[in-house]
Amino acid sequence: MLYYIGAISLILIGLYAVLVKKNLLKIVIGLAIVDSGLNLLFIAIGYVKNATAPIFSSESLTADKMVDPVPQSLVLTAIVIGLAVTAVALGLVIRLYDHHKTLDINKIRQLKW
Amino acid sequence: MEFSPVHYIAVPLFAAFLIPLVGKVSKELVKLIPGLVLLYLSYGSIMLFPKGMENPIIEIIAGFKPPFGIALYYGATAAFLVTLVTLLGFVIWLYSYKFIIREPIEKYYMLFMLLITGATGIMLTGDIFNLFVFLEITAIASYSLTAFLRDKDSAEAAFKYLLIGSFSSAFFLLTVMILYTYTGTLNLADLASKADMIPANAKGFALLLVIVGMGIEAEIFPLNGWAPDAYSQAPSPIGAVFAGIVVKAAVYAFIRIIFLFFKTPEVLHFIVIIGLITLIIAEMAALRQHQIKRMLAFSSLGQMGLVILALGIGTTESTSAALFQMFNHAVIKAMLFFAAGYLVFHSGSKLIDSVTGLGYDKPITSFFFSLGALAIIGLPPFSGFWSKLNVLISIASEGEILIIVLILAASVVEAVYYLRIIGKLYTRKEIDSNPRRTPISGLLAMGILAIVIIVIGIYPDVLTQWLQPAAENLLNSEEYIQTGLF
Amino acid sequence: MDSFWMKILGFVITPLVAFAVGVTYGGIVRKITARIQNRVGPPIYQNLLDITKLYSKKTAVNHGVMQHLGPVFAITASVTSLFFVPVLRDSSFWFNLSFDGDLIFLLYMMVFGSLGMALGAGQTGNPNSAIGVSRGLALMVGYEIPFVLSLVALMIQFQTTSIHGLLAVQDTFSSWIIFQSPFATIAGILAFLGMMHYAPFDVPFAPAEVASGPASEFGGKYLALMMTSGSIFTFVKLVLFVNIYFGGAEDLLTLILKTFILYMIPVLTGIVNPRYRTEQAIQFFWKWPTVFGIIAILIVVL
Amino acid sequence: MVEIMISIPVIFVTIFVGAILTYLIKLIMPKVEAYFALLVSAATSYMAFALPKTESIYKFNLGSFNLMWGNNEYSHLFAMLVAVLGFFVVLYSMDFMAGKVNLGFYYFNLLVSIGSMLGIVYSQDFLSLFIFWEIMTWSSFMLVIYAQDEKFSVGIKYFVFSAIGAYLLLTALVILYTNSGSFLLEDNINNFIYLSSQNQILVIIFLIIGFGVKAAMMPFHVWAPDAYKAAPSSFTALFSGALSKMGIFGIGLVLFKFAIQNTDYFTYFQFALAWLGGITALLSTFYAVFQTDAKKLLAYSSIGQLGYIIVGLAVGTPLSIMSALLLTILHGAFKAMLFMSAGAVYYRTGLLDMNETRGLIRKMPLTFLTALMGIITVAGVPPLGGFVSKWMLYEALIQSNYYFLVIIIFVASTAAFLYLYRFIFSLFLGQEEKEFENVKEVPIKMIIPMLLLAGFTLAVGVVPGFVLEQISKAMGYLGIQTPNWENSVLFSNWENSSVNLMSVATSIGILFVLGAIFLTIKNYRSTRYVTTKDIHTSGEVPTENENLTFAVNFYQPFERSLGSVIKPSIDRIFNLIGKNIESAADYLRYIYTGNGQTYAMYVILFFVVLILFADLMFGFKF
Amino acid sequence: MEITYDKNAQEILSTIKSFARKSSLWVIAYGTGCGAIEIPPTMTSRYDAERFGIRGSATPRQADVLLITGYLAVKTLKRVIRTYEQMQDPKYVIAFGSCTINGGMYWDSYNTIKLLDKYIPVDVYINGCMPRPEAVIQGFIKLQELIMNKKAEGAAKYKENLEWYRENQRKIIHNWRMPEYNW
Repeated sequence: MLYYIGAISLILIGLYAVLVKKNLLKIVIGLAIVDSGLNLLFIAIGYVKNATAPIFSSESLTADKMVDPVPQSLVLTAIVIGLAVTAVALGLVIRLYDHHKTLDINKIRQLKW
Repeated sequence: MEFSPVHYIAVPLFAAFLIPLVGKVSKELVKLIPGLVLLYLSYGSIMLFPKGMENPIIEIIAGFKPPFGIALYYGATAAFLVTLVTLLGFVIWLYSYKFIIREPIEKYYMLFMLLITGATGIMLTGDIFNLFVFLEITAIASYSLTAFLRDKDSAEAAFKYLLIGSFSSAFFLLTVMILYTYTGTLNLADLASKADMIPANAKGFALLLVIVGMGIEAEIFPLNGWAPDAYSQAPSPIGAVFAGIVVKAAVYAFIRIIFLFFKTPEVLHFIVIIGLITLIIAEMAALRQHQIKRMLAFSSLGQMGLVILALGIGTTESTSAALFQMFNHAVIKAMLFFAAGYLVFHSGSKLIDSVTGLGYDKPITSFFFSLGALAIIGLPPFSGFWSKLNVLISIASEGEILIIVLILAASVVEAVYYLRIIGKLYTRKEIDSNPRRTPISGLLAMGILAIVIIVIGIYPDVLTQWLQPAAENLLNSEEYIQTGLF
Repeated sequence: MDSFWMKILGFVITPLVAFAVGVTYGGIVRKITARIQNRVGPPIYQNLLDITKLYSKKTAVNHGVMQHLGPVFAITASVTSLFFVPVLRDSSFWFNLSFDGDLIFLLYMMVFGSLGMALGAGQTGNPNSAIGVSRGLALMVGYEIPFVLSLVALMIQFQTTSIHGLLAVQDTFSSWIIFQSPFATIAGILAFLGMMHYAPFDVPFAPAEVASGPASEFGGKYLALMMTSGSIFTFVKLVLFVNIYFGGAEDLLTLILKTFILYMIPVLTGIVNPRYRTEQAIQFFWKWPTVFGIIAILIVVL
Repeated sequence: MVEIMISIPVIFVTIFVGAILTYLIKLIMPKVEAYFALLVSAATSYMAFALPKTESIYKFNLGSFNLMWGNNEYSHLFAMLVAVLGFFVVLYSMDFMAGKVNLGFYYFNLLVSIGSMLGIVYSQDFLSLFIFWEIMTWSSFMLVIYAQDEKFSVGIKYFVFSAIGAYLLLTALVILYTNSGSFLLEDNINNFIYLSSQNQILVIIFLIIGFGVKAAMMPFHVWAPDAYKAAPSSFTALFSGALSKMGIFGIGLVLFKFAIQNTDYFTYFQFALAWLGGITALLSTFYAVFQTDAKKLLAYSSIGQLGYIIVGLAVGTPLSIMSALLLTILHGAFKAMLFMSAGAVYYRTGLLDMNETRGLIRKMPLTFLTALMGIITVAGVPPLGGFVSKWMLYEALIQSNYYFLVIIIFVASTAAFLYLYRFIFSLFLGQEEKEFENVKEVPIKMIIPMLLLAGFTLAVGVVPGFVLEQISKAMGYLGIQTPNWENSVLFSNWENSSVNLMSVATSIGILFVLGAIFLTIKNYRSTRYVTTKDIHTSGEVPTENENLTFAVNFYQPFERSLGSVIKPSIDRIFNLIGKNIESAADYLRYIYTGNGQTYAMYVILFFVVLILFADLMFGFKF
Repeated sequence: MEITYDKNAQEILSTIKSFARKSSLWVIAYGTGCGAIEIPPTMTSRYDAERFGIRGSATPRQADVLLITGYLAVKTLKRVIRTYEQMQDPKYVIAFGSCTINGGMYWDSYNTIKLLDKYIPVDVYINGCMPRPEAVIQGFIKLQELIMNKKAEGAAKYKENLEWYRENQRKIIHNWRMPEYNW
């Protein structure tokens, strides 16, 4: 349960950053936090108490002693994707800073209406 | 080698990785590779198309049978859309061939190939997590392509797109989580068969998540704030890609999921209304745009609203009409973006006012733009008319006269802003004749689309015969589950 | 064969009689006017003298073919109208071509001449002519409303659109329409004031303002022809009104009596009145005459 | 051999392919395209004439709909109008348009619009009717914007109104389709009664408005004056003469094939439509009186005449319908004549402003003759054709229950004299100016169509039988009993009311000739032509540049007496609506603030709203 | 083609014509001078010129008689000539008051004419400064007599001696800008 609470609070913190902070970098960080929260949540879903990693490292391990492997593998993918997105985002932030000389999202509003 | 649906994903993906390497050797080759790939895929599509129309082809990857393995589901709907994507992709490549002259070309084509991979992947995959992955591939490629021009505005547009796109992926990931938690499976068919296992409130929550998550990609109001920016700031062929390929894939995925899991009258009703709102607001917003491509973007939103609306009606006729509309929108909007790209290029400004008088200086490009505009308004004898007619008939058979009236009111608005541009094009004005001409590849691309528009406009039966099976496939979840699970 | 020649004779004599009556009326009007103004006045045959003189004058100039044809239009219209009005009831001799004395046809036929005149006046290039035409046409829209209201009321009431029908109705009920449908008659008579162009409705020709308006470039034989046509036309209008509202006439004497009395209405009104401005004249017709006409129709309908 | 070849698809192939070829020929061999267009239109017109009236039916499937083309008496009537006018307009265009830019474009659209009009009348199903309708709309739109004299907003106005009409039409068609499962006219007519009463009314209203927009019915007429003015005069002749008649074609069809089936409300439809037509006629006549542009004046006149036609159709007695159809044909002829003569003046002087043009009668006598016969026909003065239709209309109206409508129509037709005189006076009469000294009569190719049409109006006025025969057949198709008619005698329903046109014409003719001979013999040798400067000006000798024409504010007293009745308020209402929609759109735009964060906020808000109202929308609770 | 009539018939015809002309004199009054004030009393109830068929007319095209009522300024003369020339044959001129005969009280004015007959042919002079309505009517009756006796040939005189008249006219009107005379 704690995991869930932790994950969800992470998501909310990230959301707060994204929605309220004006600095582009902080928004990107917020996105990353949301991502982490989501990943954590997913892991938490697959978690089985007192289980080990889903690797057949010894004979005694059975499937019910392991955590669910699917979420873990999915999260792995999700992390990679999140990383890619963050990288693109940071690249864009750099370019925006080059052009606008500011990181304030309220000032980067050329395209509107 | 027998063509199989896997090639749709594998070949462009492979090409995408090949391109940077080839780029070290020859730029020309870089330009040619996507064309060859898309030509191959188009050829394959045409070969595979009749088969897919008859029976869904299930392609299993890595040897595990569904529901455990990852499967590709090449049903009638997917066949229809994938064929559209590949053919349109080829035309877009043709157009890009001379249009994209700015470095780095290899990155452009790499991302373009990735986009194709993602889009076909979304349409073909039978696995919800793969769907997520392909969505992300598409999204990341789109972000990057939006920013391709490296100027102030494109970066801004890309950032907005990214910001909202991240929400989309987050919401969709949550959906996947919920579905997985209660069913323990990721295969769509399997999921659908086990949908009863999900408690009602969780299912409802998943529905909301899907609506928001996929709605962002499907550009429903009010989740489409990113779209006008991205459409208008991306290079014109990419605008065409967005309008013709990306959003089609997203809408397909959206509707597929809705139909599989949440097909209740209330949900369909909601989709109809949200589609209608999207349509009306987008058309109204388009009315007062000053930039040609931004206007096209809003128009695109409106058209997708119409598609979503028609899908929401949920009958075979409406679905086939929606698919028809998707097809037309893809073709016509691609042509409009193509023509707009060169109009902007020739006039040197994105503003609508600056195209004044170009109709005489650049007659062919302007002609294609006008043709596209008339077609998208829904004038016979162009293809846009038939799909609109079919949509209206399908709505009328449900007895919703008011919706028809509202759609047509929006169409009047649409007519106004398109005609405004046509009028500007053909207003006589002394302009310095621009020695630059629209290159032959661009004209060829537009010409192909124009021929498609006119041929289907005069003889729509070319297309309509395929719509019925495609629509039935999309509607029939039972069949999907059965064939998807063997 | 006999009847054919009689018909031809009728064709010839009718216009002559109409002309004679019209001209004499004109003279009488001048005399009466003079007497009312405490003058001696010209002889009764003065108008005839005027017309003779005008015919004897040279006509040195024209401004083009339409000016030349304008008077022809006028005389054609007035004589044709005359042919289609039943001058005397139940008389084959005076019957002429008035197969039914169709009212709608007559309404349009009567315009033919004005149109020709207006065209002729237009070609002279005299601004006064154009102003006169403009005023005349505007005035026509004015008086047409009560007139048509009145006619429509009668047509609906008696289920006929021909003068013969109206005459027959007056025969069967043996009372004139003025007694059967007084409001329609009032509207009609008020419209008649405008139609005769006597003061206060003589705006198109106002000599002091627009130099006799449309006719200001017409002299000599053109004017003579126009005056001839005018005299005939006066007669046509009078006969028409007598037929419609006052039961027609069976012999010439009655006809002359009735038409004369009818004629005195606009004349006497004219003598004691100044001239309206054009818009006042138009608005006059759109007030009480129209109201009377509408009342007439309402009475019929309800 | 030839008879076998003439079928409807052949006609369409001829004209549409001919249109494309014309365009291509222009690109390859300029100056030949006009002749080629003439050839195409001549061939089409010939085939339209020779087309068998009943048995030429062509069925096919398109887009999973059954479609049918065929000819019948009613179609044939309108097809004749289109064929004749189309050919004349092409002939007229040859010289009128010579030397203009983009001729290929012009002829292409001209031929396409002729073809689409034929398509409309030959369509035996609603879908192909609608398709041809839209083709007609855009091809005429192209010609409206072709000249570029006016602002483009004129074109947009035209198109928007057309689009509104077309979409209402489409809505109605779609409703009909869902009822009968077919687009065929016949099926729809037969199945109409199965439609719910509410839908029946809706369908009829939509159809009538849809068709009425093209027929410039109030209050949807506002596009017409501007569009008629903006289009080249040669096309305006077709526009007003034939294209607007397609609306009449449709309204006739709707009224007597569909609306008549709804027995409960048919009389209301008739009543509403008749009054609409009457008001259209009256108001547009008043507007026409105060126009200064010749083409706009004719445009308003056109609207008014279409109002008469609508009245005639709506009143629905055999006589009124016959008059309406006769007026339809005649209006095609005389409005084409008038627009062509206005075009001829424009061709020679480059002017259409009636405050500027004057005194062209001696320079362009044949054009003047055409215009004169045109205005006499419009005015309804015997012995020309207009009288026939007017007479029948009035007889019909008086005999029906529309007492006050008669008055309105009468007043409108009287007021029509005002603008007609203004038209002919300002263009042809009045002072002859020095600036028009070198003006010549227009070329023969422009004269021929005008004079032929003028001859037609005269023929209709004297022996209308040859047209009435065709019309009564068409009425037979509509299922309306034909009133009495004879070759040159008109009958009304009331006893002994008739007009013998032949004797009228004879009388007028003889008297006119006699009068003319009298005056000419008496005057001809002694009279000398003098310039229009030689007029009575209180002894003053006018200088050469002195403006002696009274043209500006021609009907000022009339305007004063009308007061504020005639302000074109409908225009303003539509402008207001348009402006408000635009500004609403402008405000709506501000939803897209341009701030990424706001968009993100929208996403979250939308989600929250969904959660909050999930119960309401999807029927579940958390 | 000349149509020849019987002489008697011609005689009768011309007598009728003369009678008609004489009894229907339409006057265009050129109210140049003070004499114009005498026209209204002549026309109205007290003297009633209409009983002789004398009537005002609005335009020269319709008029028979040109009435020059008083002194003529040079400036006005031009208009008078123009008006006279626009009148249709047969036409007559009645000159009114002494001013038209010898300049009257304006005899040494620099810009009035002294003798009207030098410029347009006058048929009847009515003298007096100014002539009373009785005199005016007398003048008209004189004119009628002249017409009846076919002696009122002013117009013919003008036609014959046009050059002489023109010369006189030109002499006094400096900015001569007149269209040709239409016969």
